[in-house]
Amino acid sequence: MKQAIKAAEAAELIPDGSTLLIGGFMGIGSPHRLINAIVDRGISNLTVVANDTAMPGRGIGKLVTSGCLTRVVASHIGLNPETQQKMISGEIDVELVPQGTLVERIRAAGVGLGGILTPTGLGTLVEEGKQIVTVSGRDFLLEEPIHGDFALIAAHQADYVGNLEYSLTAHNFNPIMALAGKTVIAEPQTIVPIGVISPDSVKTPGILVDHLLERQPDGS
Amino acid sequence: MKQAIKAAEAAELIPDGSTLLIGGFMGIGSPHRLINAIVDRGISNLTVVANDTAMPGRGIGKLVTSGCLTRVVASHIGLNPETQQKMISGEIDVELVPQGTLVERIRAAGVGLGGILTPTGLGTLVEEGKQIVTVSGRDFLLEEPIHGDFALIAAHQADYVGNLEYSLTAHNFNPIMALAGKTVIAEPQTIVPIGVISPDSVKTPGILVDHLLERQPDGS
Amino acid sequence: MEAKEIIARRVAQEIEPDTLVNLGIGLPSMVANYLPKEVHVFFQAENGVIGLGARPPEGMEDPDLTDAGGGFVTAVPGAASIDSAMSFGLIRGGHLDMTVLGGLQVDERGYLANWMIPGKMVPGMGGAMDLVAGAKHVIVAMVHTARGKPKILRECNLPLTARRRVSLIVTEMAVIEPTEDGLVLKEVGPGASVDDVISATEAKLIVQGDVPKMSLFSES
Amino acid sequence: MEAKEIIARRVAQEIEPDTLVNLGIGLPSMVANYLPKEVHVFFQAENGVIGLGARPPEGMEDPDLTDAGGGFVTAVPGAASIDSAMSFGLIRGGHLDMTVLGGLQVDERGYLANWMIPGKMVPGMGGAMDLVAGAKHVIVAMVHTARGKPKILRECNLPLTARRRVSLIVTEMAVIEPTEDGLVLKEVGPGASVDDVISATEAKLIVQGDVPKMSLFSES
Repeated sequence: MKQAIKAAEAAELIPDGSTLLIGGFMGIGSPHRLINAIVDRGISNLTVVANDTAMPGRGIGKLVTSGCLTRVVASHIGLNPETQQKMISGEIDVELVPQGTLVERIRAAGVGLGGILTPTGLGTLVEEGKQIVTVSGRDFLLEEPIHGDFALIAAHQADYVGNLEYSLTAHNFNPIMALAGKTVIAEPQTIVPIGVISPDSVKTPGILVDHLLERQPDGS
Repeated sequence: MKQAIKAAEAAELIPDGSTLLIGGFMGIGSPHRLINAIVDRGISNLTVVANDTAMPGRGIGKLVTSGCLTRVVASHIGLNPETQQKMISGEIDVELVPQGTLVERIRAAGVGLGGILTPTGLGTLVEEGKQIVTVSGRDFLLEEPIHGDFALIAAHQADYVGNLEYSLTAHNFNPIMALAGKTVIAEPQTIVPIGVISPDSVKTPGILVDHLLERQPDGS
Repeated sequence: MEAKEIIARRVAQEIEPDTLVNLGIGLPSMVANYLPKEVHVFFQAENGVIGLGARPPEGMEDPDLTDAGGGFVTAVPGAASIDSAMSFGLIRGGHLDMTVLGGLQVDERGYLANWMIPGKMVPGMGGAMDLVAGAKHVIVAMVHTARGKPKILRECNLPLTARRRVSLIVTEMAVIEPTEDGLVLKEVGPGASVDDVISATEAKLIVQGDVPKMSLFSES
Repeated sequence: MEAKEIIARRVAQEIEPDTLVNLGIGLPSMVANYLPKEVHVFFQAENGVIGLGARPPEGMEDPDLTDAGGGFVTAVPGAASIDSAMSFGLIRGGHLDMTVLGGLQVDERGYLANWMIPGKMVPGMGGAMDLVAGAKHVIVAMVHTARGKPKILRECNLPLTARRRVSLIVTEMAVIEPTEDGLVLKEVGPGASVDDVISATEAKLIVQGDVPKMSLFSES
């Protein structure tokens, strides 16, 4: 059973220089309260692994603006001109990874595989400096696993075991990242008593979740 | 939209000599009506990829007894003495694969990866004749993808798009095999109208399913 | 008729019923508007839904349901939510029947460049590399020239998206099929002659007999 | 007290609260019976459930809910159903805190052989290779000798399950910890002396000072 904690308490757990896996796709399905708490605490020198950096003022975009980040691993930064500026100025180091490769590299870390063998990126700039492995006469790029010190997960609903359900396109990277963080912090919209979520509805088993944020305040 | 068909009609689709991925764990979550129809039709020279061969008289065990099989790829045959006898007599060729490696090799086929890099089996008989790939100084076995001509899937509930839900420990290999069969035949216990299953409850998207068996007869 | 409408209308005719189709952001997303009513397909948004529906009425948006551009959408009956690993597993695994993408350049080998202009535009490849490497059919939908300069070249000078021959190029001036022998001119657009197309194209075009006019209205 | 009960009672003391534990078929499964009431753990059955519960009352079995031996079980509140890829992803990915397995042989390197006797018993490795390669702690629970012959050997002569040093060996005669320097005798069982253990063991045992007696009842 897990006591739900406040976003500010969760942010206290994260040291400067950590690598964070952060769920979300253009801010949808991102852990917004955790991100705000990280900005408030002013954690520095962070590496963020995420699909994208959203846009200025939204989701991971706030981490870009705040100067918390020194490195980003993402598939797309095109809708955040600030990330591009900071990349060009050298303030942020950016590694661009094809989206399907990115999620699968994170999964490989989470499920204990030594990397992935993918056709994506063969014959492109992505290939540079990487091992090519031939299987049954076909070439594949060997892409290495991506681990996180923390995985910051947005979920639709949790129980106090930490079991998580996700909603619609807010799944995206969250269920995979929950496998690959040394410490996993989940930010659910609601939390229900243990036993309320059917075993068949659980997409992230609670044993993967280390900390649970208290439910979304209702604003009343 | 898919018209549900009878088990016998589905069995007609399967030629002699096919490779079948069959869901189930000791018969739990196996497509029993399809298996019976294959035995009835007397399809021969089949390769079956499955976690196990259940026991004589149950699930995949019936395929062993009937003589339909010439090859089995499985993680465990210990509870089916008949499989072991036929292996020793040379009637059935058996490839034993660690369970986690087996499911991941099937997944690799389904999601277009060139194989998997796993620590499982290193330094054991499983290693024989396989490539070892070193990533960041650590050794991994390269295990190749396993494709099926057909995947025979047992599901709890379907809709007429072919979307599938699974129940409890009857998930096992089914959701993964549904990715890796050239033709996928699903045997649900019930079928509900389109729109009844929430998008968040779908574990196998209907676009993966080629044929849907009519619902379990109610015996009345 | 505007160039973009011509392209979208022509691409819509390539879509087969009961397939899974991914439409890129921008021009490609317009294709959905011109699909004949009786052709039922499932649209995939790579951020995690199969069965993408139209924009919802104002006030009925779900913040957890968007397309890959971040715009609010609905889900059609029979839709399925999927995480990014499943989404790209479907793409890489060959389960996606067609992707329609924009292009910066295509060359005589049928190779596409559409994700970066070094030193100028480095948004990241997002899902493009997986889509081009994995989809069964890749259709490039783009205007024929950029500021008067050909985009269909002898050899791309921008970084490639994949080392894979795309299936078809559709512009407002032409339908071109990349083959082993080179680029075959299949149709010419409204108001364009074969000579017009050849002079607006740097690549060598193979012209076989009379080239038919592009038809912009489905026959059904 | 029977040998098996001694072993099960002693192993139960190794289990830490709030962990994820996998118990093998047979002797290891008895461990659950001796866990102190106040120690809450989640048991994983590798066929697909986290939060394995006791056998259900007769007539209340669910055919879709069994343990890895195929026996009917229940699910505790907060349980999660998982497919085989997730189940072995948790095992291989280091999310499983402990596995308790039976053994045929263990040797001075701490290597385990428990899956086949060539020419005699070839049941397949099932999940054993993944469990031994992946679990954080591997406990071998077995009787000390087989028909009077030692099972703890200088070097295993049966095929290995993994090239990984197990964490602890618990028999009715001894608790032994494999270390880099060899096998350290940590405790002796009821009625056994250090000399008894040494003479029932082929491997060299490291004896450091007075070896305490095995305590079979938790202190809580």
